[in-house]
Amino acid sequence: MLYDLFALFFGVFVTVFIYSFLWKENPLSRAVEHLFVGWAAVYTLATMYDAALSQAIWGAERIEGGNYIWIIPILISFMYFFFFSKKYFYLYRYPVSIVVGIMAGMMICGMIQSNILAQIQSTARDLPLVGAGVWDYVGGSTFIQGVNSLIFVVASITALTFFFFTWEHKGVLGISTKIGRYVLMATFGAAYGSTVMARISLFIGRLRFLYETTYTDEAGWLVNAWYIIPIAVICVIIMALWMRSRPEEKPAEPAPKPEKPKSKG
Amino acid sequence: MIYGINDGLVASFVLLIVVVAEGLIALYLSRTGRAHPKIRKIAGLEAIEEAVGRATEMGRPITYTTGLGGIRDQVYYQTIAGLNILGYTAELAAKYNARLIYFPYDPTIIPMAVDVMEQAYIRAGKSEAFNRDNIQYLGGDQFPWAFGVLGAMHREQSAANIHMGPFWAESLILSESGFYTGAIQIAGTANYHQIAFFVVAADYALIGEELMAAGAYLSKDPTSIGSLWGSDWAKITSIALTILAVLLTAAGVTALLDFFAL
Amino acid sequence: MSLVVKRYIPLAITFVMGIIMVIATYFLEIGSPARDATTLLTGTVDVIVATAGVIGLIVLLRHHGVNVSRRGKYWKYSTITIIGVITYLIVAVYGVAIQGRYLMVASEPVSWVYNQLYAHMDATIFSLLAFFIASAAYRAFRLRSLEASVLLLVGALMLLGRAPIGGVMWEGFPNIATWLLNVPNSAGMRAITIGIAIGAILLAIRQLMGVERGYLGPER
Amino acid sequence: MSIGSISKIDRRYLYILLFIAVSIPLLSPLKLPIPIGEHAKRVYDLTESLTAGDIVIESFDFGPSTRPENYPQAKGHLFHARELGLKVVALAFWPSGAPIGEEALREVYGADFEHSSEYGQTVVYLGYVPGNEVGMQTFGDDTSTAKGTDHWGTSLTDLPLMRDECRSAEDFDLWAEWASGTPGEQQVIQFVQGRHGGPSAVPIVVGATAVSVSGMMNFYTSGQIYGILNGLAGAGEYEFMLNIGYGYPYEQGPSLDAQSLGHVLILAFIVLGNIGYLLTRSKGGKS
Repeated sequence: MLYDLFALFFGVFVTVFIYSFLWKENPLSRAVEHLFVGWAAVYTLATMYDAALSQAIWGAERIEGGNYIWIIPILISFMYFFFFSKKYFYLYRYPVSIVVGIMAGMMICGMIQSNILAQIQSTARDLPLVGAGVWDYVGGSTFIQGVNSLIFVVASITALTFFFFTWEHKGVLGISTKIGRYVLMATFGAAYGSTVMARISLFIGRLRFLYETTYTDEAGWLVNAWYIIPIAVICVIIMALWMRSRPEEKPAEPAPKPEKPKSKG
Repeated sequence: MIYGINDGLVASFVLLIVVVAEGLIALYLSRTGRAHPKIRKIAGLEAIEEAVGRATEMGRPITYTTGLGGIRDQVYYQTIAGLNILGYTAELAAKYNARLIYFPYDPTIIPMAVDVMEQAYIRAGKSEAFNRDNIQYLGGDQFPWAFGVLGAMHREQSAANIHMGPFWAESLILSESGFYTGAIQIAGTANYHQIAFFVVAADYALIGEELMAAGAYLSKDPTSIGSLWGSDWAKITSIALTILAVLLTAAGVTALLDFFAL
Repeated sequence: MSLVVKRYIPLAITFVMGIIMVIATYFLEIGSPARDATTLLTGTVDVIVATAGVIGLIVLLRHHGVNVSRRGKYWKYSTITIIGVITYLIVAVYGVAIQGRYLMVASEPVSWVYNQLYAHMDATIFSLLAFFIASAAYRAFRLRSLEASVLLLVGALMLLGRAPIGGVMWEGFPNIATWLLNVPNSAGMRAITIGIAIGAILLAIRQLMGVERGYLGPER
Repeated sequence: MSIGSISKIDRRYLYILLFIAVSIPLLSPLKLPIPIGEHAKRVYDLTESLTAGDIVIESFDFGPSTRPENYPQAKGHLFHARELGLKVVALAFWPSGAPIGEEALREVYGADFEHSSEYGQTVVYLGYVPGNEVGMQTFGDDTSTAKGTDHWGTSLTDLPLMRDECRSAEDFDLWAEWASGTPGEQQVIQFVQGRHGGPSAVPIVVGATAVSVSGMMNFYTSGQIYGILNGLAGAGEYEFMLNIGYGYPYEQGPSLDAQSLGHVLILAFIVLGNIGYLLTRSKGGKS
């Protein structure tokens, strides 16, 4: 059908225009940006509308099934509209305070159980200094596992001392925070390195769309996505030349940034 | 149900009481002047004043974001921390007549942002300078929002980009592309899978708990500073529990682990 | 009176709600009617914030509408945003007309626009990261200080370990990458997790007591 | 172009180089071999160990933007579950995940599987379950209160699999979480597994975007997560194992080749940057 063809043209044009942003912020990438923001606002409204209705109205024990207690949260949510009134602006705080209270309660219980207690349990239970532990798949004899466990315990404790706020980082604590700082740098290096693959795979996904997508209509008329790429690229080039011919619109050259300030921390 | 507490939650309830007690006692001691805890310097927060000064000097705006922050999600506390730093930054911007543009992500925090910034401008005595148009909503979905912030940074040639709150994949999009506007970049998040990108790409990075402590650090009032002192006690407790548990397990005694599992 | 209504009552509501949730989690038995009531309470979160989506849309339309009427900077692009909002609203309302209940989910026209048009922009912006992760690595992975060198060394080892070609070069690389992920990375993440948990709990305490500056802070 | 300036190359040349390096293998594949990591192996082995009739939850918690990584993972595991005769309850806690889950089920179970005899007996699709982590908690406590109807509006009471067999987390034999953020695997751990007997009662396998893997490692070492498919490489490894076991098509070849070239190029950038940097510093020049 025709709108599948339109979707293909739209996909290729939008992809090329967004990538043109990598060269410079330009009218074409700006247009895509503004269109996308407009759609996103409606998309967010739609998902919040769905979530609210499927919670409060649809379903047997909800308003549809005669359980009218759900009208109360709906009325409370209308207090958000006081955002537009000068005099009663502060009334928006009531729905916010209910939600923040509920999330605070859930967060506190979740954090204590899964983010502190479970972590301490795991450090102790899964890292026996002697005997086979969960480290088997790292390979090596029991001794190696013991060493790994020791490194893990020392590393996690020293890294935690890095977060001390009110103690001078001197003496024993100074050494511990120094080690902790290196552990954290290793943590961030590993996190960074392990994500490079993910980012490239997303770009691969887009390139496979550009190179491999095809559209055939009933009459057997074939359109490959990469037929459309040159058209989009030409638009970008025309726009680039047009921008160069109107120098005054170019934003002022950014003043040289001062030498990277030494981190005083 | 053991001692009236749901299964598997006894130990965490005890730990909750300990952590909260440590926080409150330290807060009380510091508030009543019995103790004067001194906070170590957090470079990222000290750099905010420098960033606002630079923005004023260059006559270019500061862009501020609180990541994909909202109040209806589990990481709402990072949004609150980000909004608290926004209050501090807005006060400085008002004082130095610099333009501060804030990009809320989740629509639920638009009124909160207006509230926080308006109070900051009132505190700085510039209530008439506050303009609601500097709070620009960009749709509430991850990538349209990130691309909108990116476009605004490059069009306005921002002098400082500050990102404080929960971030996901867009952390590197904002901090790497933002670098090429020549801006000072200060960024902090407690989403541990994104801290690495801020450490690499931004000039200053707040790591995890430093974002949570920012409000207390910047307020400099003894009550909040006290609670940071309390958080150090809680960390010592966690370390002590960890060492104790590890040694007991190595010695074959499972009493502590059994209690944890209660 | 106004300070009570403006500040103390919202703070009290937050405090009460927080305590209810903590008590429910620890003391109310799963399945008991009181516990089910709190489960319903958590269910109200999505309903209470629902209208914020409308406010966001109004704020967006007002910002761009004013920009167009005043022929402000980039007003031509503001018209694109307004057109975008109107077109997607029409599709969403049309979707409800034929599908019934939902605006977004399971309504054929909206999910077509989402999957066929919206998704391209979403995926392309996300894929910009492939370029940024390369230029950031080039710009920031420098042997500036001992710390930066640790960051660089571990990052490079992970790169070699995770790429299929690394495993082919020397089968040690994937093992090193696995070790780096399981020992230093896990240890660091564990410390950060515990630190954040403590920081978050005490931030909530400060906020419930109205001591935390910023939103509902002490000044009001 | 003095030596020092190779540490200051304009980023746009790097972008063009990256574009070329990744495009070559996509146009003419190099067929590099791929090692099977133990994270992926554990997912495969745990799924194989389940017996016919066990209930597996397939949770599509990602959006179209991370589709290149999550979709092949989820489709492969769905195919595997069907081959083993497992009972599949699929759902999505992300609104944008609902249409993608439907598409994956149609590819594995047939174009209009919701009208087939299997539907309601061995496979059910609940579609979007609202409430994020709260929805997960409710779904784990009691599946019917989380959502009263399936993706097409039929009530759960008319579906025997949901009415009699899959009523709460106690009935789940495996939770396969296809995740790219929040709510995701850590919310399943906290709000479902944590509340219903821990890892032994509700084992979790995760197919995640490679970026979030480093963040979940401590949940992996503690056993709360049993196995992980790590991004595109994880999807490729799982497809490879399914290809040997069940003749499932192995499509990720060219993508993984492009991955390798991309990685090598970035390593070259880092080395280049440092050589330039060290030379300028040794000459006493401003870095």
